[in-house]
Amino acid sequence: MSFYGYKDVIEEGDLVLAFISRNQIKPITVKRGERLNSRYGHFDHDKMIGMKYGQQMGGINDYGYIHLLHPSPELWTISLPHRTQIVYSHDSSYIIQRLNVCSGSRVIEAGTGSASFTHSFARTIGLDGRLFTYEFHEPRYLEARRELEEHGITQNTLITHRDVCNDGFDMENIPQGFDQEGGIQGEAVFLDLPSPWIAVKNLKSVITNKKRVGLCCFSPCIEQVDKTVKALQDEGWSNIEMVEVQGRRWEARREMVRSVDDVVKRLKNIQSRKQMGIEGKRASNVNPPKRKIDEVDTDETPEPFTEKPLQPKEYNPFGKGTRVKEGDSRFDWRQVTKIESEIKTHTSYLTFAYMNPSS
Amino acid sequence: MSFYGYKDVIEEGDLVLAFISRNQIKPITVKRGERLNSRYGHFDHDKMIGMKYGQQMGGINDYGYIHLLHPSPELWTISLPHRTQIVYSHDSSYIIQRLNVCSGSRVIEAGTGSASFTHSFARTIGLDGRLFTYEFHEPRYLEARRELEEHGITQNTLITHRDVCNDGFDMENIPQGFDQEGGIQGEAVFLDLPSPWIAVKNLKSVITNKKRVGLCCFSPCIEQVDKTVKALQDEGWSNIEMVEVQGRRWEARREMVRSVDDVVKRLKNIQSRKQMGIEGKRASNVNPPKRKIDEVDTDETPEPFTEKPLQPKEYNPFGKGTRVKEGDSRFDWRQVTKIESEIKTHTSYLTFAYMNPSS
Amino acid sequence: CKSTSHISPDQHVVLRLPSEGIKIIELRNSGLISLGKFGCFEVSGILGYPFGQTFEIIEDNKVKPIRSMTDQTVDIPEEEETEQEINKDTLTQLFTNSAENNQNIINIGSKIQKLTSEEIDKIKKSGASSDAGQKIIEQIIAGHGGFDKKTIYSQQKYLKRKQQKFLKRFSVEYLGGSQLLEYSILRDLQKVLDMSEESMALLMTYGNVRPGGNYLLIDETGGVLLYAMMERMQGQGTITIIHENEHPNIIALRYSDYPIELQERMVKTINWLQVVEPENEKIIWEDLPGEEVDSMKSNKKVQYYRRQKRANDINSVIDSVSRGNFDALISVSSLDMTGVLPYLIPKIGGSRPIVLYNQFKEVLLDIQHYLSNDKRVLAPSIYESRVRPYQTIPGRLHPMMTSRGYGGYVLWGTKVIPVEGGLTAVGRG
Amino acid sequence: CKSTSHISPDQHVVLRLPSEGIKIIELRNSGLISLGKFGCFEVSGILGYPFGQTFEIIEDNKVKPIRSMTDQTVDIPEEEETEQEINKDTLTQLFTNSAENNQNIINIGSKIQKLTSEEIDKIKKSGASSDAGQKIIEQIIAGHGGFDKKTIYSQQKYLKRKQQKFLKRFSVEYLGGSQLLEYSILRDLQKVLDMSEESMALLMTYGNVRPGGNYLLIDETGGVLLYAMMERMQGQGTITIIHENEHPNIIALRYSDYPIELQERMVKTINWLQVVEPENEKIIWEDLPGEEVDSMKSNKKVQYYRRQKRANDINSVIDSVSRGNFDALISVSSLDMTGVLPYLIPKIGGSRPIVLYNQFKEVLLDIQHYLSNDKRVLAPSIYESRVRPYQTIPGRLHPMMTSRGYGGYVLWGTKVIPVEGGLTAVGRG
Repeated sequence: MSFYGYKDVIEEGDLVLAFISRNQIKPITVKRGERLNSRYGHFDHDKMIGMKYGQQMGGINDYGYIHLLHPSPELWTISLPHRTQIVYSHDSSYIIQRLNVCSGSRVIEAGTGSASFTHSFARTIGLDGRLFTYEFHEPRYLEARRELEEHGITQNTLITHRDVCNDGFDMENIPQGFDQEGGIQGEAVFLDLPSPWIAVKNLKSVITNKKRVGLCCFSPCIEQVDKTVKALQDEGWSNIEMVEVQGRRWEARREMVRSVDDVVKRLKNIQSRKQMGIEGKRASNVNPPKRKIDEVDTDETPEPFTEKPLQPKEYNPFGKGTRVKEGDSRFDWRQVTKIESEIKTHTSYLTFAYMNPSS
Repeated sequence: MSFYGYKDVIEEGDLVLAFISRNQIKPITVKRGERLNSRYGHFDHDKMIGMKYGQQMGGINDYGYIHLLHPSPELWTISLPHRTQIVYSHDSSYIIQRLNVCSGSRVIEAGTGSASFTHSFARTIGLDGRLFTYEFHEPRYLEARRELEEHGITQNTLITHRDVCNDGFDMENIPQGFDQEGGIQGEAVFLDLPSPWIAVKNLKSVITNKKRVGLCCFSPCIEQVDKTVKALQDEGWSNIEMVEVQGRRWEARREMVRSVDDVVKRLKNIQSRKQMGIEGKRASNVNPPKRKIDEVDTDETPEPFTEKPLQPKEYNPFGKGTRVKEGDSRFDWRQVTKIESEIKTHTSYLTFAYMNPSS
Repeated sequence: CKSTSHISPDQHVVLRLPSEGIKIIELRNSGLISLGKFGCFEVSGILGYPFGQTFEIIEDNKVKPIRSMTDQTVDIPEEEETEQEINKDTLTQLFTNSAENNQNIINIGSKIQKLTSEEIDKIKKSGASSDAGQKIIEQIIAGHGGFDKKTIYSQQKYLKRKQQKFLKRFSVEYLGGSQLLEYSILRDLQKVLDMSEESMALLMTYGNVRPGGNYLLIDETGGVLLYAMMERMQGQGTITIIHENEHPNIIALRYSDYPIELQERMVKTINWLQVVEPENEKIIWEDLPGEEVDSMKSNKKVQYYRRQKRANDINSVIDSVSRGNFDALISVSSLDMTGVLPYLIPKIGGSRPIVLYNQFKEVLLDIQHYLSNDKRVLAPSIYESRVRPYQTIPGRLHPMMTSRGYGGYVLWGTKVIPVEGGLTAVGRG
Repeated sequence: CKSTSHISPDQHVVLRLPSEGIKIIELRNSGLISLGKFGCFEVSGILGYPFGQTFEIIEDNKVKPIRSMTDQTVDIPEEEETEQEINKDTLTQLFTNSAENNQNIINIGSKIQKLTSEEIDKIKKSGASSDAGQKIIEQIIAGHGGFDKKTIYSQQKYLKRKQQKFLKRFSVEYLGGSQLLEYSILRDLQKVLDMSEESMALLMTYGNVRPGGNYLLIDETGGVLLYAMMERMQGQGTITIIHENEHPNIIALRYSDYPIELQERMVKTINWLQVVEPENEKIIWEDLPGEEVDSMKSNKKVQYYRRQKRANDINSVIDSVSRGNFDALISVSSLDMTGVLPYLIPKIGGSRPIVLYNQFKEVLLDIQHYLSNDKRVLAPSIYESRVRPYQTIPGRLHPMMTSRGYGGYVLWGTKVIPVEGGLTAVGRG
């Protein structure tokens, strides 16, 4: 198992994302003798070993099932318990594309946060690339470092505990294989910090002078953008542009086709039932009403009758009052899309800028 | 004809919106002897008189047609030549609803601008309401005043040439029937001004103290919002909230259903034509190639042949190379929606606030 | 008539609670109103104040007026102000200190909240007044070691949660169409077919709703749209509702407080059977000779007049729909419009709007395709309107992070009268 | 290999023009490149500069490097600066003066623009250098009575129009996937099926595109997506393209400047007939004995080897697709996927992504419904991503007023291997 590529068969020690439902993906490290317990069933790790990634696995006593998924940065992001705000795939995919991050890229990220974007960067740059990620907050740094190690994301990724605003990005001893000509030489920079306008002042010494460098600052408030843009201008960055990414998810649903002809039939049915009711009433009434008007008088609900057989069967074209399952073949349906129930209306503003090598 | 209500039959002097196409609605005042000329036909006003609003009308010599529409604020907005930025229906409808503008409301608007929103307000408040609209720019004021008079929007609407930022909203002589207890007593305020934060300081004397007053400022830039919010707080407005309205228009279209079976048939057809070509070639060639491989050799395009009959008919499942009309019944289609070709990604920020009567 | 300006008895009003929940209640001249955990108050204490007023419950079910749910600069004696003016300012300051920071957030939860529930109870008891809630929040913030290290997002959520729990504040609003819709959305979004305020607004604007209009309406929102239209029209004009059951579901009118006469004058109802088979459904009625009526016994006479009115009402609405020439067709319905429109398009006057709401764009797509073969509806298009609210704190402006997914779509076209036999378009590609 | 850092000969590059148009050209060591009305320049003048560099055409087809299209603070001698540094600052100032004002706009048009075209010609001739354009703009602004009374919106448009007309500037960019897509969008949006940069990005991220992957691809963008994937992978891994014509349309590769060997190693092509009927379509081939080949005449021998290679290539891609286990299915296609997927789902490895792009949400809706009956694709959903660019001038921030309507949608699901006979879900309502 690796975030750098797929394998087919699950072995002991592998990370498996147990897909329970759309909103519940549980990361587990497969270990003999252990068991995954959930209210959707119980699953022995022993049985997972030797199964294929992607396979559906039944629970103990044929109770419930899960799918055994191979980790990917995107599935991992969904599975994450939200320790902090996450850079979601709509944003991260666009940032990667726009900064032209690809195999072999040298990337600077601060802060690491949940390390969700870190995974995505590491996957994209591959083993030829290098990712320098900084995290100020110690518990989060430790958590992220442990996670990156567990996930085998150490060959191309170096995590550092550092406040880049105060202490900059420079490192005295860059581990072997990570430096380029003794330096970081970043080609792409991603700043998810409360005050990126301070951090940008510290970038000069860690970005490459060999090619154009792209940068993205990720800030929730518009006033942060304002300060960042000014700082970037002062520092000589160009082509500054802020954008928002608006991401939405839609699901396929079915909506019942309710025809007006059925409505009319139903109203007629009610009318005729009522009339039969009235006739029943007449039969058991010494003073039957004289006028035709009564037959369609709907102001009063008809009294309950004991002679049930007089009531014809209720016409029920849309399953009214009963619980109809979506797509029930006794009804007509129209295909529709329904938006997710909670929309992410705002993640952050993305401010992009570029630094040309001084020639 | 009136913006306050519908009439059915067109008379001389009436305003008619000649609907030529979705993007071209031409307002005309019907006058005997005149003619509407367009590249979609020529239309005599004489013929319009006595026709019903909504009728389709053929052009001279049966060339082209138009629809004779009754004016409404929304159709008028579409027909407007864009002298200035317009408050579109997505925004105006929301503002009216949120400020609870209704029959009888007393509304203050500054500036009048294209008077498009003015029409909408006047329609909504009806003859029991009163609209005080201010325009700073003299040519635009004169244009709007002429238009309001032509449209008969004078019974409930008073337009004033005034810079409300410098000179406030107060009027010495409010025309009879427009004042309430000698004052303007606005219940709803709409400010579409470059510096609303100045104008809000002048509102106190013209809004009612009898009930809660709603206000909306319409500003394109976020920094204007910032200043406005601060000014509103200083002036004692509460429940301040800024929103954006994102409006979209969609059209129904059809997209061809292209099946992979047809693709396969087509490839087979190409193959067989090529084979026949090769056989034709063989027949006219002393040195036919020996190996089967050549039969599917597609590296070279086959030479043109003079013996046309050897070429079987080309299989053309998707009308490739021909111009297929959307919905052509010889093909399968799927219904789809297509977004308008130019989206209004931003109109303005809407800042709402409320002033409670000081008790 | 009902008041639109001041809190008055015998009228329904909206109570807005700190939880962002809202309630609709009918006020009387007196009596206690309970806000559940937020406390109780005596109605008479809020009467006469203007709509929009915020109150705080103090001792003995009394209320005092305050400036707003989060602000306390008005109506408070000078000396108290410094201490009281905490909420909004504290909030803003805290936001500033936290600097939209997700840097220092640890696993914040109940464990780092230093106040125990006993302490909270103690404070509650010690403070005789409503300020207890406010004070508790302050102390919680003070005692919450990691508070200024939380992200703005979690701070917001945290404070809201705390406010909801402790503040005994509420405001009283006029029950307009928007408020009734908001109430319905919070109660059961599906009952109003996912319709947002902006979509309802668009419906009414494209439907050219105004005083004096005569509208044909299908309303499956339980009358919420009807209510909003009546607000706009203020008694002038008519709305004819077509319904599919025995009785129309216009339950929202129970909140309207309009006099019955006004309701009867404005709102007409007709069911689909009456629309589809008007002649069959008309009621055969002949007035009896005056002397015969005069000679009736009292209860028979009442019955006679009741039947007479009913017959007249039904026949008159059937006649009115048969005549047609309505000023708009407005529909918020889950019925299949391709079956509905053939009956209703002829009922709409020339150049008047046809506006159809649906929760799903795909349904309107079907309708637009259907209409493209019907020359009686000009230029139908599908419109979407989405309002995006911001956190409106100067210096901390950003769109709200999440919202519920709903809103719906509106199809708008114009009823026209095509030339028989058709005309040929030219030069239109 | 091609340079990703510096402007180099024998490589395709993007020229970005002040009109916001872009051009793709292949550079040689020398030669003139014409920008039409913007002028001509000699290639050698731009070689060796880093990608991203902006130039201005000066006299004699020479260029000088400048800081950016709208900025002139770098590369200009001190004394010139004051005069030169007008564009951006003037712009900003003008915006400030105009105060987002639509107050004072009259019918601005050519009539209030005081410079005649003769005057413009005169200035053009008087100024020997490229500053002519800049100066003309200044004078037009100065001479434009109503300029600071125009709305910010029309000012922007006005200045852009003027800039486009007069400035002789351009920048040279590396031709990445985004640039090629942008170029294609500007040329013919329909040719890339309305696909936006953000949708393409989402496709590649959800498709888990990375160096070393082996992907199955349907690409009706003329190879633009293929190009972007190859950029990401930098020669590592394979992409197998299924195409529907005799030859795949991967015209975009003509811009790629990758060595033929790399292209052949990475990109495999197979047509639908070969996918659907692999055994029929395999080429019967047996190598001839060595001596027989040796004895062939030269042209026969070439032909023999060509055929051998062709047979091997075709058979090998057919075998590879038959084996399957691809790392993703990525599709940007107008083909009906309900017919496509039965052939391709079995070719994808367990737990690998299936990502399908379409211009229309309705098409993906059909696919999602179709997949809901196929247990081999887990949790397919439809995703939409829309980027909203802002006018990024501090103090004048707002989203751009209009944009073209396009972008498309992405369906993302995961290939799984269901238990034969099926399992029963529990507790999932």
